[in-house]
Amino acid sequence: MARLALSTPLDVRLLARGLSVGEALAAFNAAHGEAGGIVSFLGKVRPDGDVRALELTHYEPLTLPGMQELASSAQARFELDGALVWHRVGVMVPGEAIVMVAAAARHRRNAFEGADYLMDHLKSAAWLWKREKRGNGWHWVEPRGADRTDLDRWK
Amino acid sequence: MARLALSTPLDVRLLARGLSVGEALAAFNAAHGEAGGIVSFLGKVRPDGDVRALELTHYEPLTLPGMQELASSAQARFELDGALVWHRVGVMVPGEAIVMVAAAARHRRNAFEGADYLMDHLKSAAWLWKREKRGNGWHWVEPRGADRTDLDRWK
Amino acid sequence: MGVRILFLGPLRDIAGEPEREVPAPLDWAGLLAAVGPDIADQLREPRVHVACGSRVLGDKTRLDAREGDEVALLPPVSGG
Amino acid sequence: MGVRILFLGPLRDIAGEPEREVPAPLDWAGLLAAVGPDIADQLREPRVHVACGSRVLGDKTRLDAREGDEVALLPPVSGG
Repeated sequence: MARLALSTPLDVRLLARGLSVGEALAAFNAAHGEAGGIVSFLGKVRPDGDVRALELTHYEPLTLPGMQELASSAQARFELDGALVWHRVGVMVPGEAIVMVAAAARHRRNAFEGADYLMDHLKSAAWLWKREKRGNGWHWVEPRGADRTDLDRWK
Repeated sequence: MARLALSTPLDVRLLARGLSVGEALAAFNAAHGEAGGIVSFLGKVRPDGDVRALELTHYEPLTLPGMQELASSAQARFELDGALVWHRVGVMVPGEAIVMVAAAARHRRNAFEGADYLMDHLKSAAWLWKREKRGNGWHWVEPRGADRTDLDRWK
Repeated sequence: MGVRILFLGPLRDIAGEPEREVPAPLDWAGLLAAVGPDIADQLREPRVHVACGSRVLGDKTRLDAREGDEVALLPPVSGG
Repeated sequence: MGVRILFLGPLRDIAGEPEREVPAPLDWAGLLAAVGPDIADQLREPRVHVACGSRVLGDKTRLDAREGDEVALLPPVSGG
């Protein structure tokens, strides 16, 4: 399998095209050979009801810098060996990956919490706006109350 | 990348040789196209102090059936679309994978909790015994109090 | 060249355009007047933020955009 | 062929061998006598389990192993 080159300890990307989750995890694992535990999360477009497509827009000057700060704060807080934070932008169809994060740490609890923290913040605190294409056109997705509650867990 | 054939919804294995984490996640992702979230955990031998190797022994008639029951209970409890539970046995060196689990679910919270639950139980409730080879020979690893506490979280 | 106002996410649909050019300088009152009543109502909500020159303003009512600045109007996010 | 006793994990080192063949039938008292005092001490600990015929006994003192059975002595686990 072709080996992706990752930057270490933090690899943060906004991707305009699809991502290969297997290659990403293999490269992250190789980049963190001394970690005891690696947790990854992959979020995909669900074929819910009549959702035909999903579009994520970002704001260049804020979105990626915000994700980089998030990765740094996760690394410091959970003593991570490293983190991968990748988010798709543009149009995606059901089954496609939207987001992938991974956290490497000495102990598994830190790796789990690091990945969980990254996702809760990407969901409600990253500069990204999502809309869905349904049978009757495009609709902006409102932030969910549950995402807000998830975020409050880390305060 | 060659596509692994996984059994669905549960793929439970004891592996006598190394595992390719990238291929495992890619295959699991492909097998669960409709899941909204997939969480994986990879545990590796840490190059701690003078640990040169690690050996895991199992008891054939109990170990794999016990892991299968564990996967089923995680699936039911967290409404998982599927789970992957792979554990190495035999001798491993630092950097090698010992265990990989993955959980696919509609929502990310369930996927995170499913993977976390699987790991806590593999650590303290699977029929596996671990010993480490240090500079002065082989030593059996005692169960850690923290593992016990982790397990109690699910009661 | 004035000040460029960017409408992000759902604000783009309300504005009917992704961006608008207005004369510099631009303060909070000027912004509310420039974007029309519907967007102005949104801007007054605490959960809608304003960035100027690539920085999110802690207090958006202190907006002070100069010639060439980009002012981004940021509604609540919905990522992941 | 009798009953085969298996020593798992660290019990193997205490026993000095991975398994031992003893005459059938084998009950709890017989097991304690057959394995020697060090292993017997371990077996009395609640966290050491006994399996017979591929099933972990809920009450190990009710062991009733017959001709051809395999009795596995299971010390505390340490996986992952």
